[in-house]
Amino acid sequence: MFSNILIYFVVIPLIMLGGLALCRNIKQIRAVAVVGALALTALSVWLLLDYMQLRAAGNTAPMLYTDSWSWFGPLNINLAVGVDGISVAMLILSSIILLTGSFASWKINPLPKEFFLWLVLLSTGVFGFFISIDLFTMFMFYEVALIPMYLLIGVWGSGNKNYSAMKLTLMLMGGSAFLMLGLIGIYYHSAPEGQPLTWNLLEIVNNASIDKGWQYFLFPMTFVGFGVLGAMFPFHTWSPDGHASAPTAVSMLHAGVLMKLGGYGCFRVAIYLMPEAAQDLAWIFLILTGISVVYGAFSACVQTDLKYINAYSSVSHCGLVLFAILMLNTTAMTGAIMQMLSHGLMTALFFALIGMIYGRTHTRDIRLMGGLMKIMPFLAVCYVIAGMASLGLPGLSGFVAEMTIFVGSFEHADMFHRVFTIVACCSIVITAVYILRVVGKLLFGPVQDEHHLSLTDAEWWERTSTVTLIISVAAIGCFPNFFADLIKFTFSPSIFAVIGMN
Amino acid sequence: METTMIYYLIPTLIMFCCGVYGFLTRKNMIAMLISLELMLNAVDINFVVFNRYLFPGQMEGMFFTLFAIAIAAAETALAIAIIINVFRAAKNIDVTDLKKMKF
Amino acid sequence: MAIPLCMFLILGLLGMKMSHKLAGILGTAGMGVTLVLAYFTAFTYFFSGSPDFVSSEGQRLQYIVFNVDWLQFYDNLVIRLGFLLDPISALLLVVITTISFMVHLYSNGYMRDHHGVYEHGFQRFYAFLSLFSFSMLGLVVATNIFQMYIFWELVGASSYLLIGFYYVKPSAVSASKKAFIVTRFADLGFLIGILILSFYTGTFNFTDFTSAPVADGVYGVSLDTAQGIKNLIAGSEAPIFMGASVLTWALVLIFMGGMGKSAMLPLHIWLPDAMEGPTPVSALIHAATMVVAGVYLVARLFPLYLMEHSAMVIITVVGAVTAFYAAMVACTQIDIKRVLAFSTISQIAFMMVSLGVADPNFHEGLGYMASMFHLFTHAMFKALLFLGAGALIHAIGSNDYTEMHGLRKYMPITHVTFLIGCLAIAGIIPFSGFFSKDEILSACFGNSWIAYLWMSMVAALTAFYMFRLYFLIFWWKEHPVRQGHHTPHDQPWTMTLPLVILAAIATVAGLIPFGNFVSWNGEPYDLFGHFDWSIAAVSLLVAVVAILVAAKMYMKENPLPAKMKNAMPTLWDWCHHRFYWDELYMFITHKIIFNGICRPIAWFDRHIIDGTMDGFAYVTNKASYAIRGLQSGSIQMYVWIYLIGALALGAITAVCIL
Amino acid sequence: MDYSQFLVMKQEIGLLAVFLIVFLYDTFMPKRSLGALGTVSSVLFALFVAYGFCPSVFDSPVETAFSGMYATSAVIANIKTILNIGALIVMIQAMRWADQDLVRIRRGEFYELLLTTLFGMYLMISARHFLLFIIGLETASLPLAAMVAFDKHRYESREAAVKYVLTAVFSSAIFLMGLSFVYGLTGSLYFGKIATALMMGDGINALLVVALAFVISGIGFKLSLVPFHLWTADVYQGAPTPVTSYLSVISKGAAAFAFLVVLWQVFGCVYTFAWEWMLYALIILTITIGNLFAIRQRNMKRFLAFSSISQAGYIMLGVIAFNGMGMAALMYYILVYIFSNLAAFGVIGAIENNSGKVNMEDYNGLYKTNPRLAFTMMLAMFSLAGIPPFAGFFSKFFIFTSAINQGSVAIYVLVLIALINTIVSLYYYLLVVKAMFISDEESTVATFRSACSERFALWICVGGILLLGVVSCIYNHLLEISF
Repeated sequence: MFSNILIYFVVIPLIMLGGLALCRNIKQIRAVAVVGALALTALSVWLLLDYMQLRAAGNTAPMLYTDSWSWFGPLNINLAVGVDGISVAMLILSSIILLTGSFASWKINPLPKEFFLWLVLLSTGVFGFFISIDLFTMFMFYEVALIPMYLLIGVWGSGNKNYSAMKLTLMLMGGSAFLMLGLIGIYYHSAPEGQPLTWNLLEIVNNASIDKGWQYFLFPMTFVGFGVLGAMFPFHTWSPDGHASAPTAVSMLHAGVLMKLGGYGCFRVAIYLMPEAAQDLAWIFLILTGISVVYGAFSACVQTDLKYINAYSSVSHCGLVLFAILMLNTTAMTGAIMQMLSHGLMTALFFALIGMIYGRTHTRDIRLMGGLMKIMPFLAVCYVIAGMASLGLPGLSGFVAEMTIFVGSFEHADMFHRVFTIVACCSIVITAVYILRVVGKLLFGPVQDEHHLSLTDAEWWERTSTVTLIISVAAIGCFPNFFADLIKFTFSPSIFAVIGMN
Repeated sequence: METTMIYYLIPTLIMFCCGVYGFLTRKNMIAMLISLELMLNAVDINFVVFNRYLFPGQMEGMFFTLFAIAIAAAETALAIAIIINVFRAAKNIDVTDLKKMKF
Repeated sequence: MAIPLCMFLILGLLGMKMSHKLAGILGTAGMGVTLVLAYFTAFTYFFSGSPDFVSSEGQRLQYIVFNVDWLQFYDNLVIRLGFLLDPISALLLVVITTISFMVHLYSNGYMRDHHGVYEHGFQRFYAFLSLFSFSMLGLVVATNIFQMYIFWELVGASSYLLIGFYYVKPSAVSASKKAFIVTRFADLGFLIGILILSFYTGTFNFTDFTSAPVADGVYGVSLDTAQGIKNLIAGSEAPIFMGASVLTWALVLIFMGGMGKSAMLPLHIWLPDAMEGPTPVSALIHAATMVVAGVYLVARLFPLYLMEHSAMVIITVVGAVTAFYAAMVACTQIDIKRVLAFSTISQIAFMMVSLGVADPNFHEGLGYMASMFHLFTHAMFKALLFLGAGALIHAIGSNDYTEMHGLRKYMPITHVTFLIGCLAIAGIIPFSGFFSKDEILSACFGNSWIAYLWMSMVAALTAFYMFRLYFLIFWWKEHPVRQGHHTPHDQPWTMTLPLVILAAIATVAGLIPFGNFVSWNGEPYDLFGHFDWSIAAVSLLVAVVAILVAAKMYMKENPLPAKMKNAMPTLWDWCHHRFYWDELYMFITHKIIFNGICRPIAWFDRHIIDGTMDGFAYVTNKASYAIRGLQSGSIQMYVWIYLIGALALGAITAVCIL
Repeated sequence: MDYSQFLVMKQEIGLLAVFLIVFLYDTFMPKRSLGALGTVSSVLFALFVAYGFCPSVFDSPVETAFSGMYATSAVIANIKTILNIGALIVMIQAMRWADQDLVRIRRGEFYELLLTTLFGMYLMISARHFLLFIIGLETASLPLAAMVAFDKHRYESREAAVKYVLTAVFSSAIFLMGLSFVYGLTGSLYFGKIATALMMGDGINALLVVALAFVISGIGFKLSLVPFHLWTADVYQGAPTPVTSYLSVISKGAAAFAFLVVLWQVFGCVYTFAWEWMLYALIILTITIGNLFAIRQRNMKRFLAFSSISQAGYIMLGVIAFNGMGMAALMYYILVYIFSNLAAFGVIGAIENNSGKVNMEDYNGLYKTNPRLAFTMMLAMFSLAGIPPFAGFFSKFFIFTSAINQGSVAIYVLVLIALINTIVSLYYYLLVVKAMFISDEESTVATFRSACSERFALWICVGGILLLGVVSCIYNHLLEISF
């Protein structure tokens, strides 16, 4: 069991949990958190390299490092793991954000130990989710990742945290209720009559035995289920409140990684397993996600709370992810995954910076702040970079992802897709509006509050955190082909063969 | 006129309903207990009648009745014990007084 | 090209640690090296005669120096980063590096106060300048339209940063924001245009759109290829979209990107405001280089545009209207940088018109050549004017020429160079503007006499407002002794040297046999052979008359201008307020989009969507209260419900089944 | 009569032996050594629980006794063992409570009554004849009335006892009425013979349906299915905490299994005609109403009462599945539920014993004063709400899976409703978590160290919550032996 590299993505966090439980003071806690996160990052980078090597060596299996250990034998539930390019990308994203999140919550107060315990539990869920190819374990890890949010927001959050935490948890659980039904339904149709049923994604794909009638039922179930976490309109309202109330690292992980679980799940389960229904029903969800793209952007324009702005921008960007996935072609999907990566990193960066600014000014209302560029130049410059990434400046990650999505979406020549693609394109203008509005009000202009003049710039751990993220964002932006290749290979023609597209 | 099963069943049904009615309307707990006995006895008669008329070859219903009577006795004993306990404390066995815990 | 990028990174990351002086020297030196390299490249391209650059028939070719895959969408659709050398890119390399170097040099003086103390953020300024130069160079050498788009965006961003350089000033911040958003909006069109084009053709490469391969990596401009593209699109499934062909749509949308960058009506509103940036920036970005990107873009895709007549008409009309509009407005502005800004808009519109009227059947596409020629000369004299204005502003400390008047004695060098610039733009022989503008007018004449008359009128207006400006700054009246101010004087050599150099170029550049170097299909074009003296004479006459009028009105202090103003108050008002475009945009953005869309959506989100979710919770709670009566606490009630429940269960099932 | 058939009833005999020893100890040992009564009975009982894992019991073959009135098999032996485990935890938890001044003199009775009811449940589970079934049912429920009334000095206890005993007798009267109809229709009270008769008969008639409704309501009462649940909340609130926990898990677990046996074995052949839709209605009502009531509760015991009502609804999903998976899922659910709910009650009991506080407001800020208790409570809540990686998630997942196995659209709808209800239930479970962890108010419960026995019981529960799900062999085993 332990000969498989993937299992360590779960084992390391579990060891971290144990280590944290034994910690006595804040220094040890930090040490455990950072060492663990570093180990995970190293592991994921190593995995990436090894993965590339295997692919280069001509390994064309849809998933690598696959392994399966029987768990609940009679139900054919296994702890099945395996990764493809998408999962590898997501694992890297998660580990980077965990690492930077640990740095960002260097001075978390009160109860640092509990905070990191929950945070690590959350990331256990995230990592487990990404390495699983068994629907059951996938779902289990998915829920493991959700519930710590409640306490993380509730205990360490700010503002209207009780309400937000409850709303977030309940809405996400609502999504997972649909999801659970969908998954069980898939299980019962996972194999042709007479063959053993299975939870294993790959086997289900091979069997291709979910008939169309059932797909029509199960596809919406799973898509909505994951879509709630992907902040799909109209199930997105947990996101602004949740983000606004969450502590820094939690916002980072949540927007950066957890929301990606939604998009990943939509692809990996809903579309991968039920392509025919996806093909037929995509239009419904395209409308919804198309709405969320512009809707989120417009909403962000008039918010005054920094985190709300970002949360709505996340709604918009994550909407774009789902939008692209529903386009059902390789280019758009590659774009979707890149957008996930890109959005994950840059939103994490945003939230980290907002947290740092909030930690100093104790307000997130942009009307009460101004001219921070003069006071805390480092943070301000980072903020501008994050903003530029968000509005899609070439050389940073957002541009590549969005362009890939748009090019992919444009491959559909009919009126309906065209219109929605163009509507989605409009979001890049609106994004520019709200980003520049914030940057202008927050960083530029005269200093609004005299008290802010005495504030200090970033500490070293904050610098570590932000610089790491910026480097990652720029890396994707400058060398997109590397990531595109990594991802693209995953979209084996077999998925699209069913739909009848190339 | 031959006495058929129905001549027994209707009275038992009436008995049962009386029991239910009594249980629902009495305020005195002892009276409620008596109503319960009425219901149980109606059931007992039912068993006996079914056994006697429908399945005369065996004794299952009869035996069941015997046991049911014993159980009913035990229930009554227990209920009375509890009611006495209530009476000791409240000097009153009005069932309408016992509705503090609600909603 | 990599040098400015490195400079940007070095200055950006380490700038804080460096002394101001070092940063300035480093930036300038870096640009200097780039300048030399660019000159060398252009020289090699034009004069070496290598078969890579010139075909045996004398056609100048497009040579791809290198081209690396950057992002692959699908098998054949790839974004590449590369270096395409052809006449116009070589031309722009020269222009950009020259102006950029001048501005780098100039800024060494400009960005300090009179005591030589460097401004706050001096290093940042150089870093941004380098970033801009890098992006602009990347733009012009782009081998494919997507690369162009990438650098297009980068240029926009660096322009944003530079306009907002004085970030403490709210007006600068809002101007930078405006510039970015307006151009972003235009870029949306550009992007969609690219998407359409690439979808139907399956490529981004310019060479695939407009040229035919000659050898490996070498292409020659070919109308057949463009025709092929047109046929390809016409043969696709849905060649017509809403009454126009898809190709027209694509080209118009791409042109929309150009309109944004080149500040064509109605997307021009950002450019006057962009003058909030430091003046060298205005000279570099908003006069000489970035704003001509739109022209460059159209020129790049020129053969494709030739295929769609309607697109060409649109370009011509937009250009013509803009040219006139901007010239009108320029006559009434009092901020010297604004006047120059509107003049820039007007001049770029000249180039656009020139492209729009270009026709291979008339003088072998004279318009195209004229446009590029004007681009070149305009870059020089407009940079000169801006830098001169910068010197004035630096000396006076104000943009407003009511503060200046009669400066000719105090700042002789500035005066002379500024005059040269004005003469050049007004189109007085032998200054460079005369030649290029004359070519444009010829091209217009070749298209239709309406265009010719219209553009001549604009040319007259140009001469008028430029000399209005000139006289108002240097003549009009002696300014009363400035209180608390020392006497204005010429600037240090770092600032005057670029002025002098640029003035020299502006004077002689017109004599370059431009047609030999640049023409629409790369074949040499004999400029003087086609020189139409009658048109030249007319335009010269018009210009001189306009100058004389300006001199009459503004040379000495007199009440004539006020009278004029009172004679046509409405017109003057409209011109002075730039025909209320800004107000219109403010209305659209603030009232309609902000209050009409964003706020309702935010409200909708809070109250309807969120309200629904909260509503579920509320209903659940209410239901919980509503049914609490069930649990009344009374035993008899319990039993009653029990009984009813049991009976109902039985009865309903029985009824359902039987 | 062949006396050797008593040997088939190994567990019953073992339980009787424990009962007798406890009884004799209580009766004949000197007063001063009675302090150890709780320990003695717990240890004895623990030995008995261990006996349940002996191969002869654990893998007990299918055997019958008393001409088929009594049956045992591996499943039955295992469900008994499951109940035993729960009962053991309750006994350990109760030690502290039983040591109180007012209870001390009667504590022997508590253990004896508890063992007696357990014996009744055994009979109920093993019965293959309604006579034995009814005896078991009454043996299980009547002593419980006495246990509910245990704190006879407390008003709530009295009220609860009256409510319990009267409604219980009423419900058995209804049950017997239904039974008499069944007898009249089929002429037998043997499960097997009734089933055969029903199968031979001309299908379905109104009387059978009514009889079935009465039978279901009778057992539904024990399980507290809506609308037969109304006694539950009051009784749970009024009864002493150990009794409440016993009622809520063991009694309910036994009833659920017995319900399954009766419905499957006796009325299996009329499944689709008659009781499938009845159960649909009952399940939806139970889950929804239980949840709706639970939202508003401030008293922790009452709160858990309603929560246990809705849990019963989930348990019923295993019954409706009507297959081996359903049975396994049901048993597994009961097992997990025992640990989760007993953890919650253990914490409530510990706090009640130390401070007398039972309201949710009193739990505000508990984490600051009693972190471990709060943590345990949180685990229990998460497990009850079905959050992974705690056991509750697995049990819920399996029960849904087994229900959907049937595959009709109706069952999907049913499960969807149940799933949506889990959101509501999550809400109120989180309210408890919120009170303990998030609330800023000062805790009204001072820091204390709970008794050894309480801690021991809680450790067992925590272990169960953490391990039951992850250690898959338990469920696998249950599924293997289910039929």
